[in-house]
Amino acid sequence: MDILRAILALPSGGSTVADRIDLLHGFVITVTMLVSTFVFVTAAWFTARYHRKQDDQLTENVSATRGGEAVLIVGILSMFLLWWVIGFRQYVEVRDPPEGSEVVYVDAKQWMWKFAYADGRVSNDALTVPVGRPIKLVMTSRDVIHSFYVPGFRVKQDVLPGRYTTLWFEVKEPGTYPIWCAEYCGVSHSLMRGEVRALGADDYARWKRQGDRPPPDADCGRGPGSCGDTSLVEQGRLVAERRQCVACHTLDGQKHIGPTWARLYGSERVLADGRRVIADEGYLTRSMMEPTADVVAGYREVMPSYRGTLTAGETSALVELIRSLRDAPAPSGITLPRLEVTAASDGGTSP
Amino acid sequence: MSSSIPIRPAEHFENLERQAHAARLGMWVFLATEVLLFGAAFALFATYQVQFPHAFKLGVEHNTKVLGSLNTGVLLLSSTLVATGVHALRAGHRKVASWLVTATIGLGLVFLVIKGIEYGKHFDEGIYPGGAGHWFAEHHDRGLAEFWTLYFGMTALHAIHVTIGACVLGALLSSILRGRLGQENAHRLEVGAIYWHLVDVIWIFLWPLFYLA
Amino acid sequence: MSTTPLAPAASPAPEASHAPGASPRPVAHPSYLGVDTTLRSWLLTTDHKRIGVLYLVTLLATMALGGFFALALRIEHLTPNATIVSAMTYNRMFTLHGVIMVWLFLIPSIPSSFGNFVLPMMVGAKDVAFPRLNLLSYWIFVAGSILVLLSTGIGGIDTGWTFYPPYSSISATAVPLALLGVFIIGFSTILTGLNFIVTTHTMRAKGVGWMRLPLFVWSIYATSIIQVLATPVLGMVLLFVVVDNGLGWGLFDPARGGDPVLYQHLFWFYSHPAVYIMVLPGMGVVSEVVASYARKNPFSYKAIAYSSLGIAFVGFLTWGHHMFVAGMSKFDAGAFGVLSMLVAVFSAIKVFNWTWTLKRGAVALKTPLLYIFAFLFLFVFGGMTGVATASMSLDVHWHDTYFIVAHFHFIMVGGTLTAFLAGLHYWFPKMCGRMYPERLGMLSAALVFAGFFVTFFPQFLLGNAGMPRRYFNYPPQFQVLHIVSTVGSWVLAAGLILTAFYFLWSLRWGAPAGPNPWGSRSFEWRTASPPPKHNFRREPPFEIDPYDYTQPLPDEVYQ
Amino acid sequence: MSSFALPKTVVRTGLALFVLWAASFGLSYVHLGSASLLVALAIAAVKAALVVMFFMELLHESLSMKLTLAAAGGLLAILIGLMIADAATREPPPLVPPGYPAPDVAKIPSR
Repeated sequence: MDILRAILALPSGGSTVADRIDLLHGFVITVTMLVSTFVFVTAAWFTARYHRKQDDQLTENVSATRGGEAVLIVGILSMFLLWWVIGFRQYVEVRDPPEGSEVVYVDAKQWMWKFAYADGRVSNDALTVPVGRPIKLVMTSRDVIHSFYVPGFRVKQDVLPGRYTTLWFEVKEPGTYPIWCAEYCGVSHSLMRGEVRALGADDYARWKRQGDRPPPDADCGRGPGSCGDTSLVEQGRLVAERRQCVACHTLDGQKHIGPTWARLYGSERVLADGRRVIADEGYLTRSMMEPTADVVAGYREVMPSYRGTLTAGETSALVELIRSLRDAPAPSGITLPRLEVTAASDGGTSP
Repeated sequence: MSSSIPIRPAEHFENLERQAHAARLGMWVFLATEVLLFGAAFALFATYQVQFPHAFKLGVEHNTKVLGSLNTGVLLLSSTLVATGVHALRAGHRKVASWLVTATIGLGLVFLVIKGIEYGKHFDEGIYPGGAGHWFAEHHDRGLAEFWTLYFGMTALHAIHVTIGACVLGALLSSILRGRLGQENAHRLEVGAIYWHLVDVIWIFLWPLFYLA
Repeated sequence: MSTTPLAPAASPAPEASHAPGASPRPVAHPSYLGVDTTLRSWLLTTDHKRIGVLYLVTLLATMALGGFFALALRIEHLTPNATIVSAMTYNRMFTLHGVIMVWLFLIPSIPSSFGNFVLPMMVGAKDVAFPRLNLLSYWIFVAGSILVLLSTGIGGIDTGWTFYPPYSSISATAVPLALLGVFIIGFSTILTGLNFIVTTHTMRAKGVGWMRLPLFVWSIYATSIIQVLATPVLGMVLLFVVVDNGLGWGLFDPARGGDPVLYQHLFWFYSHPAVYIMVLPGMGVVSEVVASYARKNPFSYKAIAYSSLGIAFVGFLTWGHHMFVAGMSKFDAGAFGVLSMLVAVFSAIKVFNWTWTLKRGAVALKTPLLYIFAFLFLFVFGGMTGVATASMSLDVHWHDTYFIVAHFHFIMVGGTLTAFLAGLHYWFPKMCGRMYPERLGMLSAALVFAGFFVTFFPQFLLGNAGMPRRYFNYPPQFQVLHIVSTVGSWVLAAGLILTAFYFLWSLRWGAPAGPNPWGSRSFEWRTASPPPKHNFRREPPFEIDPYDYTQPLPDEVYQ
Repeated sequence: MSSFALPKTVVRTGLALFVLWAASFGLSYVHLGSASLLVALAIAAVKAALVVMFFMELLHESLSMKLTLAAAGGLLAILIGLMIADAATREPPPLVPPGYPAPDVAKIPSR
C-alpha cells in the first residue's frame, strides 16, 4: 500500500475509507497504463512490420469479423462496469454518514472555514476531532460555492449557499491533515485552507476541557528564530498566518477584504457609523473579539469573532506585530493582494 | 396579379426541388435548436416547480388568465391563417396568400400589444424580474422570485421570437408583392410559416405553465 | 485580428500542373486561390474553401493567444507564491486561457477550418448547402471573439471558464460582456453545424451513398448534431447568468430560492457534449490519415461510422459526472456514472479499429501519422483516466484537482490538438499546393509529443497528491512537479513555434505538391491541389470507394 | 384563375385547436388538484402535435426531418427528466439545532 501511494504520489491515507479507494485507484491506473502502452506498441509494431516497400504499393481489403467486434465490446464494457460497481459502492459509502456520528457544523465563507461543535464551541480554520469515531459535517456557505476537501481522507464535498450538504470521515491516526477549498471561490481561493487536528483519546479529552490552546511548540520551527528567542513580532507573523488573518488583512499597505495593518497602529479610524477612534491596543483587541462593534468605513461586516479562538498570548503577539508596522512604507500604488504563505503541512503527518 | 421573374436554383444546386428540400431541412434543424433553447428554460421551470410547488401555484393564480388565454387564441388563429396562406400560394393564388400573411402579421402585433398590457399591469402591481418591487414585500414564499424571473425571461424571449417571425413574414410578403415569390418557390413561404408555427407551439406550452395550472 | 494574417495565405498562387506526376497541360481553370485575389474577395467570399482558410488563419491566431496565457500561467507556478503576476491577474488569466481555448479555438478548430474546406469535396458537392450562411457564421464568430477579447480590456473575467454562479453573478469583472461573446460564438457554431448537416443530407453527388462517405464526414456530421442540439442550452443558461450579473435577476441566487446546482446541470448538458464537439472531428482526421498512410481500408468502416453517432448521442447522457460532489442526489450520480461508462466503449471501438487498420497495410511514416501515434497514446491514456473518474469514489478525490486538469488536457491537447496538427500537415498540400519540409515536421512532432507529456504527466501526480486547480498559491512540497511541468510547456511551445515557421516558409518555398501527394483514395484528393473554384472540373468518378486501395486510381480524376 | 378553395386539413386542424383551447380553459376552473397541471400539459401536447403534423406538415416530410425533431424532443425529455430526478431524490435537509445559522444566505448584494 505504501509503495502504491509512493508511486502515485498519494498522501498517506488518514481515514477509514482511504485504503479501499486507493486499491481501486491502483487497479484502474494500472489497466490504463497497460492499455495505452499496448495500443501504442501495437501501432508501432504494425508500422514497422508492414512498412511501405514501393511507392505505388496496393493492399488487400481486410475487415473485422463480427465476432471479434462483439468480444471486444463486451470485454471492454464489462471491465468498465466492474469499475463502476466498485466505485459506486464506495461512493455511496463515502456519501452516507453512519448512524451515531458526531456532528460538527461547518460554515464556509470567503475565505475561511468556521466550525461549530455540538457543545457550542466554535473555531476558525482548525477542526479538532477525535480519532476512531465517525464525524459528520453539516455544511453551508455564506456566499459562493466552496468545496471542503481533505486529500488525506479522500473526501470532498461542495459547500453550497442556501443549502446544507454533508460529509463524513473517520480518522485512523492522530495527526494534522490539511483542508483545502477545491471549488474556485474568488481572489484568495488558494488561501482558503484549514486543517483537521485528529487527537488521540487523551489529547481529545484534554482539548475538550481546555479548548484550542496551541501546543507548546506551535510557534517553533516555522520560521526564522526558534521557540526561545522568537521575538513577539515574529510570533505575531506566525499567528497571523496560522489563524489566516492574512487572508483578509495585508501587511504591506494594500487594501483587501479588511483594512491593512501597515501604519494602522496609532492612526485615527473613521468608523462606518461616523465615529472616530484611535487604533490603540484596546481598539485592536476589541476588533479581534467583537469585530462588528467598530467597523471601519468602507468595509463590510465580514470578520468573525476570534473570542475563544485566540489565546491571550496570540492576541498580544498580533498586537505587537501591528504595532511594529506603524512606520511601514507607503503602499506602492493600488495593486492586488500578494500574500506570502509558508508551508501548510503535508497530508497526514503524524505529530 | 404581378408578373413573375423566372426562378432558378442557386448555382451549387442541381435543381429547385433539391434546393427546397435543403431549405426545409435547414429550417427543421434550426427549429431543433430553438426547441433546446427554450427547453433549457423549461427544464429550469420544471425543476423549480418541483422544489417550490406552493410558490409556483401562487404565481400562476396571480397571473391574468383571461389575457393569456386570449393571446393563445390569437396565436392559434394566426397559425391557421398562415397555413392557409401557404396552401394558397402553392395553388398560385398570390393575392389570397398576401392577404393571409398580412393578417398573420397583424395578429402577431395584436399578441405583442396584449403582452405589453400584461407587463404594464405587473409593473403597476410592483412585480419586476428578480423579485424586485413592492409586491414581494407582501409575498414572501421562497421560489416566488424564481417564478416571476422565469415568467419575464421566457415570455420576453418568446415575444422576441414573435417579433422576428413577424419580420420574416414581412420580408416574404414583400417578395410576394414584388413577384419574386410564387408557386414555383412557395417553399420559401413554407419555411417562414414553419418558423411561425414553432413560435405558436412554444406558446402552447407556456400558456398552461404560466396561466392555467 | 483576422484580416492581417491573410496576406501569406493569399499570396501564393501555385500552379498545380507543375507537379511532376500530373499531366503537363496548361492550367485552364485557376485554383480557388487564383480566381480573385483582392482582400474584399476574401472577406466576402462564399466559397467554402476560402471560408475554411479564413477560419484556419483566425483560429491559429486565437490558439497562439490562448497558448500565450498558458505559458504565462506555467511560469507563474515556478514558485509557490507570486512569481510574475498577482492573484487577481492569475485568476483572469486562467479564465481567459480556458475561454479562448475552448470557444475561440477547440470548438471550431477542426470542423470550421478543415470541415469547411474538405467536407463539401468529400461529398462531391460544389459548395455547402447555404454558402451565405457559412460566411455569416464566420463573421458572427469574429464578432463574438472580439467581444470576448474586449472584455479582457475592460477588467477581464475571473470566474473560470465554467462561470459557476453565484460567484459569476457577483463577480465585479466583465462577466456580461464575455458571456455575451460566448453566446454569440454559439450562434456561429449552430449555423456551421446546421450547414454541414444539410450539406451531408442533400448535397451528396451521384454515387456517394451514406456508406461511401469518407469517415471524416461521418465524424463531422455527428459533431454537427451535437453543435446544433447542445449549444442552445448553453446560450440560454449564459443569458440567465448575464442578466443575473448585469441586472440582478438572481435566478441562481440562493437568497431568493435559486439553486446553483441547476446551472451546473444546464452548463454541463452543453459542456460535456462539447468535449465531443472538440474530439470527434479529431477522430475523423485520424480515420482519414491512418487509412491514407497505411493505404488500406479501415478495419471496420461501419464500426467507426456508427460509433461516431453513438458518441454523439450517448455523450448527451453523461453530463452529471462533472457533479459527483456538487450536491447532486446519489440516484442521479449513480445514473450518470453508469451512462458515462457506455460512451467510453464507442471510443475504445474506434481506437482498436484504427490500430488494426495498420495491419497488413503499406504504411509510410510521415509527419501526420507520427502525430496520430501521439494521438493514440495520449487519447487512450486521457480517455481511460476519464473512465477512471467515472468510477465514482475516485472522482471524489480527483474532482477539481490537477488530476482533472491533466485528464482533460490529455484529451483536448493530446487528442484534439495533435489531430488538428495532423490534419494541418495532411491537408496543407491540398490547400496550398505545396509540401512542408518532412524532416522538420517529424522533429516538431517529436517535440510536441515530448513537451506535452512532460507538461501534463506531472499534473496527474499533483492531482493525486491533492493539489486543487485554480490555486494561485500552493504548498511548497508541490514545487518540483510544477517546475517539471513548466519546463515541459517550453518544449511544447518550441515545437509549435517551429511548426509555425516551416509552414510560413512552405507557403512560398515549399516543393510543389501535385494533386495527390499521399496517393490517397479519398474524394477530396481526386482533383487538383489547390482545387478549382467549384472543386471538381468535371463530374468526378466516385465509383471507386474512398478506401479502396486494391486498384490504382485512374489518372483522369485529376483533370 | 379559379377561386381559391380552403384546404380542408388546415380548416379541420384549426377547428380542433380551438376546441382544445376552450377545453383547456374550461378545465382550469375545475379543481383537479395536482393533476390539473398534467392535464393541461397533456392537452398542450396534443395541440402541439396537431400543429406540427398538419400545419408544419411534418407528416409528409422525409424521415430526416422527423428524426431531427425526435432527437430534439428526446434530448429535452432526458434533460428535464434527469434534472427533476436530481431535485426530487436529494437527501432531505439535516436537522439543525436552534441557534445554528439557517442556510438562508444574505441577499447577494448587487454591484
